[in-house]
Amino acid sequence: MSKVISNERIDEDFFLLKVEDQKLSKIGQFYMLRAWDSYPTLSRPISVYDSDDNSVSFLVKIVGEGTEILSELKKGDDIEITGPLGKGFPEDISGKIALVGGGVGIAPLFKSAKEYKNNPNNTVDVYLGFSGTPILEEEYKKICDNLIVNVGGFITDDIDTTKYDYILTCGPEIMMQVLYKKCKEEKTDDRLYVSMENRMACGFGACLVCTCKTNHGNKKVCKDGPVFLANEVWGE
Amino acid sequence: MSKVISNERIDEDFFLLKVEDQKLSKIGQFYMLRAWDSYPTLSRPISVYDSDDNSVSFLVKIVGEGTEILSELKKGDDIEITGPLGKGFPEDISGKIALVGGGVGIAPLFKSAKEYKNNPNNTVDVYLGFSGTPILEEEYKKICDNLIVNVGGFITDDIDTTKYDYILTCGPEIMMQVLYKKCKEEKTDDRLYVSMENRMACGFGACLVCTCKTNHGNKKVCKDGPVFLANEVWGE
Amino acid sequence: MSRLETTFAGVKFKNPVALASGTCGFGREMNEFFDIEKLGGICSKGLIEHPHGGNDGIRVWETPSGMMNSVGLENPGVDAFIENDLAWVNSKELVNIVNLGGHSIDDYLSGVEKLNKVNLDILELNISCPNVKEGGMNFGVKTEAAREVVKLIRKECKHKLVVKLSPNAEDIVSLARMCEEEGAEGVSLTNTFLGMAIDINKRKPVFNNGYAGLSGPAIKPISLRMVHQVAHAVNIPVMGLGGITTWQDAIEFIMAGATVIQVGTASFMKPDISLDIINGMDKWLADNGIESIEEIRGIV
Amino acid sequence: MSRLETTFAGVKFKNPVALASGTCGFGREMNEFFDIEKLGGICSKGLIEHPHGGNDGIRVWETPSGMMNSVGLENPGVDAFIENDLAWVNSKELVNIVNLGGHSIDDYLSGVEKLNKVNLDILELNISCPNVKEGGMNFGVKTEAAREVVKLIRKECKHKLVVKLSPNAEDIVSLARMCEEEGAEGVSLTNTFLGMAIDINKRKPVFNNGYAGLSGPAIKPISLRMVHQVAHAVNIPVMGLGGITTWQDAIEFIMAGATVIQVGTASFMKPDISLDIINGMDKWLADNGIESIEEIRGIV
Ligand SMILES: Cc1cc2nc3c(=O)[nH]c(=O)nc-3n(C[C@H](O)[C@H](O)[C@H](O)COP(=O)(O)OP(=O)(O)OC[C@H]3O[C@@H](n4cnc5c(N)ncnc54)[C@H](O)[C@@H]3O)c2cc1C
Ligand SMILES: Cc1cc2nc3c(=O)[nH]c(=O)nc-3n(C[C@H](O)[C@H](O)[C@H](O)COP(=O)(O)OP(=O)(O)OC[C@H]3O[C@@H](n4cnc5c(N)ncnc54)[C@H](O)[C@@H]3O)c2cc1C
Ligand SMILES: Cc1cc2nc3c(=O)[nH]c(=O)nc-3n(C[C@H](O)[C@H](O)[C@H](O)COP(=O)(O)O)c2cc1C
Ligand SMILES: Cc1cc2nc3c(=O)[nH]c(=O)nc-3n(C[C@H](O)[C@H](O)[C@H](O)COP(=O)(O)O)c2cc1C
Ligand code: FES
Ligand code: FES
Repeated sequence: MSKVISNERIDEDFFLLKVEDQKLSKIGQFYMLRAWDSYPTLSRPISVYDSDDNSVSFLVKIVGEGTEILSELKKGDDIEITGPLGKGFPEDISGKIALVGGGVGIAPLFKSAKEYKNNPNNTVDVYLGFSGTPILEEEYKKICDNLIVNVGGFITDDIDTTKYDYILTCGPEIMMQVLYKKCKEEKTDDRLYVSMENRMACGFGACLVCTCKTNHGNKKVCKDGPVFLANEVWGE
Repeated sequence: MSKVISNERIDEDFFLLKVEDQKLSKIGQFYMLRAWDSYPTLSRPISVYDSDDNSVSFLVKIVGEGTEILSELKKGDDIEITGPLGKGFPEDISGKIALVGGGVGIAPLFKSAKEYKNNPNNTVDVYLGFSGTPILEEEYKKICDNLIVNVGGFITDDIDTTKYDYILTCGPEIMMQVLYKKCKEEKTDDRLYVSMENRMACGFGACLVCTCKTNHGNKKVCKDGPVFLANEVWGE
Repeated sequence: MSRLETTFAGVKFKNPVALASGTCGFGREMNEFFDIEKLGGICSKGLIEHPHGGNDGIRVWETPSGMMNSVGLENPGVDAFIENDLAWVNSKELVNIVNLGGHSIDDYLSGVEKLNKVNLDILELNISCPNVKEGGMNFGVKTEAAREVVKLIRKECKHKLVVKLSPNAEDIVSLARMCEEEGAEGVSLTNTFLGMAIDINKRKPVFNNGYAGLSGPAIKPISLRMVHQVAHAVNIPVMGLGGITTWQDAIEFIMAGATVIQVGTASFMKPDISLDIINGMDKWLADNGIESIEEIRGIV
Repeated sequence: MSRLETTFAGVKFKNPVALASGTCGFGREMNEFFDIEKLGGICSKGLIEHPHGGNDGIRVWETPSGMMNSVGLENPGVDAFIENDLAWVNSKELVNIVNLGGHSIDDYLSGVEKLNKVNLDILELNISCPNVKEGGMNFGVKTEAAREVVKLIRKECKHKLVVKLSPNAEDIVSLARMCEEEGAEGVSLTNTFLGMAIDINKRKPVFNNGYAGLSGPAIKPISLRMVHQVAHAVNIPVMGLGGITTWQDAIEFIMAGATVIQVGTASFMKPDISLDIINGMDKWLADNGIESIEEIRGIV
């Protein structure tokens, strides 16, 4: 059981939840969150937004019963966080890196951008697409070389994929697929990593409900992913 | 939907919950309380502890999941209160009245004592029995002529039932039955009223799960009671 | 609200939402909370020909997202119902469904005989009561045993007949087909699921009867599946119920093939929850440009 | 912890708590969260003779106090299991229960043949898989159809055989009796309940298969009732499961007659919830001066 350090409402839909935690997470990993006893049944998978030696933070969008309960947590409340889980973004990469997020899919990109920037040879551009009011622009601006924000349009229109050595994306599946198509056209699909979303039960590889078909056979999004090479998932 | 005005923790086990409400309740009535959506399934029956033109208060003991949730409510929180329900203590009585409560069964006696005291001809003695630390002694002292408190023993030992015209009781069934036996011996059982407790689903007479056998046939604790003449329930 | 209007076996419902038997008395108590004429229909508490005191001991037990009950058909008897309540329900503008149970064929027959003499809209035959003669086994478990009851009642009963099916039946689809074959105007399902709870400190079942009937949101996925199976297997209309709590649940049951849905346990959460369900359905139909609920019935 | 020790069909369990098939992989992932040797036993993910990719589309759907799954027996095949996982599980001090499924009698037979050549403690035969040849109807629904499978497997299988019963069976008691007659060493129940969910906006079932298996606290009252019925009808030991989430639930199943209990869905709430259950049971026994769990088995 962990304790909530703070819970900050960003706007009607989003909140930033900070929880006591000493575990070290890797970029693109997630936790299973649970701030209730036996109802609702399942815990909720939420990506690491940020973390330090004593805490982990989550950027969460309220969509249903579980995220609603999480949004009401207050400092000092108990929360069960199981993790970090999964295989996240590639770590030891260097060069020109683009991070492309849509909606709450921007969450795992924050810590990722920060870590990539730790290598002075890297340039890190962050592309964020929002359908409604954009959030956390200032925060993302600080941790990357260039921040490109698109509101109401297609963030995928704003990127020249050929400029990058690595392109990492997280967001609605439809957005990621458009980006993949674009990369195919621009022959950059070999450098595209996608963070997949799927409904989960265990979150740690034991139940096989989160399977994602890849061209290396069935993979577990929770254990083998959530991050995959786009070609592995959508390639022939 | 009503709003919580205040929620005051009395000790580890008890709290006083005050809710906005303009409905007029009669002494010994109860409400069905619910501060959650669909889980747990059933609402919780709780007696009126006190009320005024704009509020109703409940004295609640934490025993399980539902009362635990209620205990965590804060000022301004939403709560569904259905009621007032049931048939409470007799209203237009006068004379010497004893109110005998055990444990959280003391709750409905507070407002009852106050109302009986509105008639200057009445004398109202309150007997409270506690197995653990007594609560609210000062409050009860103010609203009656004599307050008798018993801790760890049998409050039923402390009463001479022949002194009273009316004896009203609420508490653990075993306590009420001991009192009934005593009244039988002292030939005062005709003036003893008991507030029965039973598991409920609807709380308003529609489902028949709260049936109590009486010598006038099956009665619904929620609708025909919770208050009955003791002889009706336990008499031959 | 005409987009919610529907017809069940020739009986017009202003909307497809009825209250389930045993969860709304005979309607009077509900009417203190809201105008029951806003409902499509109401099913009476299960009646038996003669008055019955019901079961002893604990009668209700909460379970995760559900509850178990062991009321045991406590009821005032058909005569008392006719004398005290029937006229009142008939005076209300909604479909009056009378639920009839019985512990023996004779019970059923004499109940039907009495009800034949009065007005009501639909008779809902509850064949899930334990059959005292056959050692407590429900009439509604085995298709061929149930056929005997349904055949007889169908012959005697002058009202529209809807048979209420138990989810504890060995084969609920064959049971429903049998009802169709025997001339029932419709079926309703599901009744409660046989469940159990044990008081570990007393080392005894919670209920004197050992088992009791499980209802509420917990059972919804199973009831919905059964309604889907049955609605696709018979040509008579289906009343769907079992755990319906939200308007979304109700739409699911309609899409699965139910013509009318019933709300039971959910009324204990909020006495007028059925109105929320009616309003929610109506709004959803409007928002989706659906002119009649019948357009979506059985489309899944 | 000797008061929790129990024997199931001659196999010693250090405590009566096992993890349920399909909810704990082959144990490795669980072992990252806690030492699985603290468990009484573990059931493998359901194997089929040949690898199987499982179902397409949504595979999990949350329901009130439950969940539905439609994994569809995705599994690496018996050979891969033997090659990659079996030795590891056997190296652990706990009862190794291997769960075997099949879509045809041949599937079952060739699975058993392969497993006959290796060591394991108990073979749990899942007869609830849809039988492809018979149009998707489960082997485990009708007693006489199931008898065919059980008879054959019993003859071939050199391991202790526990048959896992489906709550969707027409008559679970007769099914269990049949297993006893055919020489199974035990039965386990329940598997998941067939349920349904509909996506009202898409106007389609949530699951590609239409129906899926309901598990979790929601079903506990029904599973407990079935375990009680079966345990009182047969003389072979019973593994009880279905919605067990707390140590109180576990005690209820034991009192109803289960010798061993299995924890499934609850592990998704908290990976090591089974340890809470073990510790809670042990403490309760101690507090109540009960020297062996076997004293309370079946006392209700
Ligand atoms: C690896 C991973 C990382 C994620 N990271 C984040 C994040 O950082 N921030 C964030 O806001 N959201 C994130 N999500 C999505 C988040 O898990 C869902 O929005 C959340 O589970 C919804 O729960 P709910 O109770 O509010 O909604 P409900 O609709 O009530 O949930 C019902 C059930 O469906 C599941 N579910 C519903 N939507 C989704 C979804 N989009 N993905 C997976 N399961 C879903 C729930 O987990 C639950 O079991 C992530 C999902 C995955 C798989
Ligand atoms: C008419 C009436 C008036 C009451 N007045 C008060 C009061 O003023 N203050 C107070 O603290 N308590 C009162 N009670 C008892 C109170 O209803 C229960 O303590 C409460 O329902 C327990 O809920 P839970 O979720 O905390 O416990 P759980 O044990 O988790 O409840 C599980 C289920 O059992 C029912 N239940 C459990 N204990 C009781 C009980 N003793 N009586 C009835 N149902 C029970 C619950 O309502 C629920 O349906 C009253 C009961 C009745 C019938
Ligand atoms: C307290 C209670 C009493 C019931 N009594 C009857 C009855 O008399 N006759 C009947 O056919 N069904 C009876 N039922 C079953 C309901 O009508 C309904 O079939 C079942 O509860 C499932 O629906 P639900 O989950 O919406 O409650 C009763 C249910 C409850 C909860
Ligand atoms: C995701 C999932 C996968 C399952 N896979 C299998 C399986 O492969 N073989 C099997 O016999 N049962 C399988 N089951 C059923 C469980 O073993 C168990 O019987 C059922 O879930 C009821 O128990 P529970 O409510 O504790 O989960 C599975 C259940 C779940 C939830
Ligand atoms: S969620 Fe269980 S294996 Fe991925
Ligand atoms: S609780 Fe429903 S009749 Fe009393």
